[in-house]
Amino acid sequence: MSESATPYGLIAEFSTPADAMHAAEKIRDQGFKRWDVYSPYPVHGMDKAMGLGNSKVGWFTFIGGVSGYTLGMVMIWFMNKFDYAIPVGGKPMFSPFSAFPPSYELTILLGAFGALFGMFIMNRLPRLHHPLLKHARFKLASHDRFFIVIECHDPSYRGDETRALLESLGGRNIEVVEE
Amino acid sequence: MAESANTVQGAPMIAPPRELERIPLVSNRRGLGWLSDAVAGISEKPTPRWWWYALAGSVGTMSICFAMIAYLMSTGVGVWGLGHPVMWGWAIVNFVWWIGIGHAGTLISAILFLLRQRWRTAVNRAAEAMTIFAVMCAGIFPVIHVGRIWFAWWLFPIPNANGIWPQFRSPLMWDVFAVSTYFTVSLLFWYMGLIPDLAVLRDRAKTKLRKFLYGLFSLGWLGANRHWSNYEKAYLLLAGLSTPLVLSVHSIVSLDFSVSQLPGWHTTIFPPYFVAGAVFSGFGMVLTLLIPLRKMCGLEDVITMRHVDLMCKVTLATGTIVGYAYGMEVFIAWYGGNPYEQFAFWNRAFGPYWWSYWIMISCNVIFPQLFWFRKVRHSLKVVWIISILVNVGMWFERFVIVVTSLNRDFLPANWGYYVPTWVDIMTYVGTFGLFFTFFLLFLRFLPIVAIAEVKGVIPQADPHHPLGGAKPGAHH
Amino acid sequence: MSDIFPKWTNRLPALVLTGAALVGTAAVAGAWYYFTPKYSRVGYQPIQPVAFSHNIHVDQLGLDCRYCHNGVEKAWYSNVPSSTLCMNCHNQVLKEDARLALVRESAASGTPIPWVQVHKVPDFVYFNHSVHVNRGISCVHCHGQVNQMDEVRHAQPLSMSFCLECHRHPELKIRPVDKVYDLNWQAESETQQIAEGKRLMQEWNVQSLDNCSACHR
Amino acid sequence: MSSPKTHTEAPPLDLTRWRNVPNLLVASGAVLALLGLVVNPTQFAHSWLLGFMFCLSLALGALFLVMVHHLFDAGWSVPIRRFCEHIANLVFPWLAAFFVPVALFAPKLYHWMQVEDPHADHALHAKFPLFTWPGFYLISIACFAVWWWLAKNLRAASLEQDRTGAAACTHRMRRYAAGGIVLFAITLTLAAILWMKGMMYHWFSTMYGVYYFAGSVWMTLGTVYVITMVLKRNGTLTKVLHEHQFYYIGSLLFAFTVFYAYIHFSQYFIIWNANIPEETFWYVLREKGTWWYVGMILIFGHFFLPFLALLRIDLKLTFWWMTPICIWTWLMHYFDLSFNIMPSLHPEGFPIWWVWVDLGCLALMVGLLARAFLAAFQQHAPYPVQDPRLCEAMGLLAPCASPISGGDMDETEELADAMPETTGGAK
Repeated sequence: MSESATPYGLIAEFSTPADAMHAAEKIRDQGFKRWDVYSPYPVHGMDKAMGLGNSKVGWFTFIGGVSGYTLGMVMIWFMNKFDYAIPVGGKPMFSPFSAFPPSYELTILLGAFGALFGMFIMNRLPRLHHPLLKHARFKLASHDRFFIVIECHDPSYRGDETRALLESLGGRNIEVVEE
Repeated sequence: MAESANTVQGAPMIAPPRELERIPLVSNRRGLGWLSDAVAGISEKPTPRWWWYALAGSVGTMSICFAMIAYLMSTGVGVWGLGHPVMWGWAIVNFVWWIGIGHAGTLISAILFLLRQRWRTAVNRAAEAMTIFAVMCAGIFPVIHVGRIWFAWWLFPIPNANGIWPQFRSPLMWDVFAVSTYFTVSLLFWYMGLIPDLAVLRDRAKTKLRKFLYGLFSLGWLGANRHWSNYEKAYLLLAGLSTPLVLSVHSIVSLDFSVSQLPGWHTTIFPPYFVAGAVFSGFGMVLTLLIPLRKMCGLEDVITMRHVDLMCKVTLATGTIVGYAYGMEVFIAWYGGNPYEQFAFWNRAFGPYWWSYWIMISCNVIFPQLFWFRKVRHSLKVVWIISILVNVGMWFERFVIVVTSLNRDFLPANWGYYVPTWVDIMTYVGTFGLFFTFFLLFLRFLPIVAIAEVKGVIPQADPHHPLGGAKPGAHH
Repeated sequence: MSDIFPKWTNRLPALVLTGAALVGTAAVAGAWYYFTPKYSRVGYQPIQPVAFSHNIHVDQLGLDCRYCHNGVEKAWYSNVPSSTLCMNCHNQVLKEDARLALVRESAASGTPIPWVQVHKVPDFVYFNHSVHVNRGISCVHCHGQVNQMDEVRHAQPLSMSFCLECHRHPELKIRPVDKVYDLNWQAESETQQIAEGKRLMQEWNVQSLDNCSACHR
Repeated sequence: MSSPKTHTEAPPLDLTRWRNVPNLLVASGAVLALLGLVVNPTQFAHSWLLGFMFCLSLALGALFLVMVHHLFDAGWSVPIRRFCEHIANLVFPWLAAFFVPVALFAPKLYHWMQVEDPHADHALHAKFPLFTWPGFYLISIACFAVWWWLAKNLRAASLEQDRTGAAACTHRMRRYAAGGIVLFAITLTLAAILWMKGMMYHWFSTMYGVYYFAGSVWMTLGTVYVITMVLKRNGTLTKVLHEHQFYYIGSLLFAFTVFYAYIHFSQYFIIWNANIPEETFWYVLREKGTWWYVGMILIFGHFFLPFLALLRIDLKLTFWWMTPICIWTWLMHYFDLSFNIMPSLHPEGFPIWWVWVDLGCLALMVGLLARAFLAAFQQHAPYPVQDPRLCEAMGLLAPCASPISGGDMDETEELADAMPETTGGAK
């Protein structure tokens, strides 16, 4: 880490999920926007403590699912009735019944793509390089520790004042993480 | 804590007596850090010797599979025992069997998630891996049975020189969509679950190569709560999508048989019966794999006797449902009064393949009934033996359905007796090599227990629990 | 702690996606073009044991197709003539020519000339020449302008979609029976071809067959 | 789960206004049913069977819920178990009594009883001796005996636990449930075949028992939701109920919405695709006349509508949203049973002119059952007061005191300032 590096944010460490959650509630109430809680597993109730709304990933899935079903039905209608009708077994060329199983599978397939890639898009992943990954103690975030990081870009960020806030909330090992 | 609050909101509060106490999901009071150490340690410690022996054996067996496929491709499907009147033999039996095995993984990862069964966390990763590898083994058979394998891509709705499209009224086309979707979605689900755990391995990595590979595949996961929020939503959605998917896959496989008019195949209970059978055989395989695994990898505190006990109960329930379906088939064959149907079922039980029918009945319906007894569920040896019997029984179920329905046609002149050739047998044996090769690689290089998920279900994880740091009285 | 990825790696997803899209498109387009008979069959032009030129025999000398392929109107199979048929003329014409040595030898010994087969339909396709030529489908539609070829060349893909193209719209190809062997013949205009084709279909009761058992029986 | 949302703030529901509803139902139902009996006995028999099968659905569904509660060692469903036990116990003597008209009018309902020479009709001959008078009545009696035995013993053990709180009662109930679930599957299948499928005895489907089961449990779950909600709002169960009971009942309702659709779609689809006349006639009949519209109502009303309505998690906890859906399940299950029963009498279409007889019979039975249920409910504790799983159901699990143990990278010693419980006194 060079001396001239620009600061990224202020990191504070917590030992228990409850401490991190109480701290998050306070930080939320202070009106911070660009900050996050880092934990080894999803902490139940943390979304509320951070003031996060419902995740938008569902919309990606919904659009994926609807387009999958439509694609399936239209494809089968086009292939087996419109473009090249094959008479088999006395069955109608197109029936919503026999077209249902493949369309159903496509609904699920594209819905699943929507869920996974929607999650990636919402989370801006993959992102292999990140200032936090260079921070020595941050590796504990995947182990048993809870961290709160307030970014310097946050409009409410006030250097020492913010540090004092984190300290008062029980954060330890408070440090500045550099870009 | 319980004694301090004998009444809550005016209602009497009784702590359960000792015999009815819930056993903790992670025993020996293990904590967050211990879980990382225990699970990640498996892939960090030097490779145990047994792993090399097992891998050598599996790769050897797998090469048999590829040799058999090469022989089949170069010579033709005549090397199999198929022939008039049994035109569907081991290939379809093995396909249905392997794909059924996969169903337990999805049941654990998706359905039990939706049902808020928190014990799933200890076993879901290994079970999902089993699903993926089993579906790979399953996928081999329909592809190679088409004869001219290089044209297998015609199964997909891609424009080709023939100017013709796949015929979507055929259940075999539905299979193509169901199985390929199943494989893709299972893989996505599995990988998404792996991301936070790969980040654990990345953060613990000592060598540059490990840092690079785990870093690459964990995609820069930080464990930020904003990420977890989207992640959990996506996980829920994938679970919600996988549940109807897993039901549909084996239902569609069952439609291969039941939409036909053949006595013994055409029966309306097939879809739920196949799904129950698939879950049944899948749990058989999960138990077969996990009972030795928990010991070899030192995971007895994570995959506890409670988990084994619960999986035995699922096996018992699905086995009994399968038994109900067998009963209904025979009953309706009698009730319907169709002489062909009646003959088909008589032939199953007392015809030339009577032995396969009775193996099926005893392994699938009778032996699992032992799981009613707690003593049996808590004896690992007995559970393990029954789990293998379940696998055997379910293989014979498919054999019974396929072969006994075909070997006696409507005219005695069309009767025959099907015998597999050595190529049939060795191809099937070879798929075990494929399965175990992948499974061993998985054991060695990936976190075999969902670390983040198990962390989430221990008492320390709950911020409202004293162990999670909550102050008494501060209730949310 | 994984700081081994430099900052530029954050652009990787975009790069990988773009790359994958390009490679994917190229692969699909390539397979679509190179793996179909339009590429893999058309243009096949083996060296034949005897340098027989259709151009000389048909266009210059005016032989009718049926002089040599005399079974085409009567059988499912359009035969390759035996070498004795060649000798009908060549025992007079170019009787000492070195290029015809193999023909003479074959005619004398009865061993057929090892012609290399150019056009081939798969085993599971039933194709009947007589049905086609007697109902106004010309040789040229499947074999191209053989009358202009010195060495026979695979001119059309003969894939299933190629067959289907005509089976779905026979009126675009069907012609009067006396023009079937006139490989240079063309209707005066497209509208006339269609009108005439429709009339002939009506007259001969030609159906537009594209069910499976029309060809796979 | 955090504490319940808002509903507790409202004043307790006053149910006194509704106390006469069962009596009104009985009175009006009796008048209509009697009138129906006089005007058209055959119609009365069918309407009665329809009402009977509807009420039976509820009792068997409740019995099933009680048994799976024990089999799965569930915790959350303790508070709702008691009233389910009461509903299951309606099977005897009440539903058994309601079966008497079915038994008396059986020849009008089941055409096979009127076939002169049963051995001349192959479909009937094949079913010998099941489809004979003794076979019919003996199996009917056996079904009621099994249900009665199960429901009675399960409730008896549960009531005993109210007094003693003994874990032995839990084990006893589990044993009844274990054997009971097998007997239940067999008897329910036989009942569905004998009393409903037997109306068109030429037809057969291996799925039929599961089909009746799926619809029954679906409707029962809707009913259970309503009852739980009422008992929460009038204060009876307020202190033991939590948010998650409503969530789980709603989820199960959703699951059974899908399960029923899956079962019915599979049955229809397999028959449709195989296209064998001896099976298709059953559905062909149901695609003619106004039955077609009933079929459409089932597709959209029994599946799509509740499916979409129950998709969102938060709405499963919203009473004003769930109440109409639960009431809708009654309507749809009624249509479903009508779709099964009535075409044998009215092949031309849904008998809209005779709906008053249906409703009369149904009202009479429901009124009597409601009275019986309320009497039983008031006689005993409203929930299993001494059940060992009760505190778990209330979301008040006694936490096990275990330390956060160490590992290579564990730095939990730093928790020195934490409470002694946190470290379990280990360090």
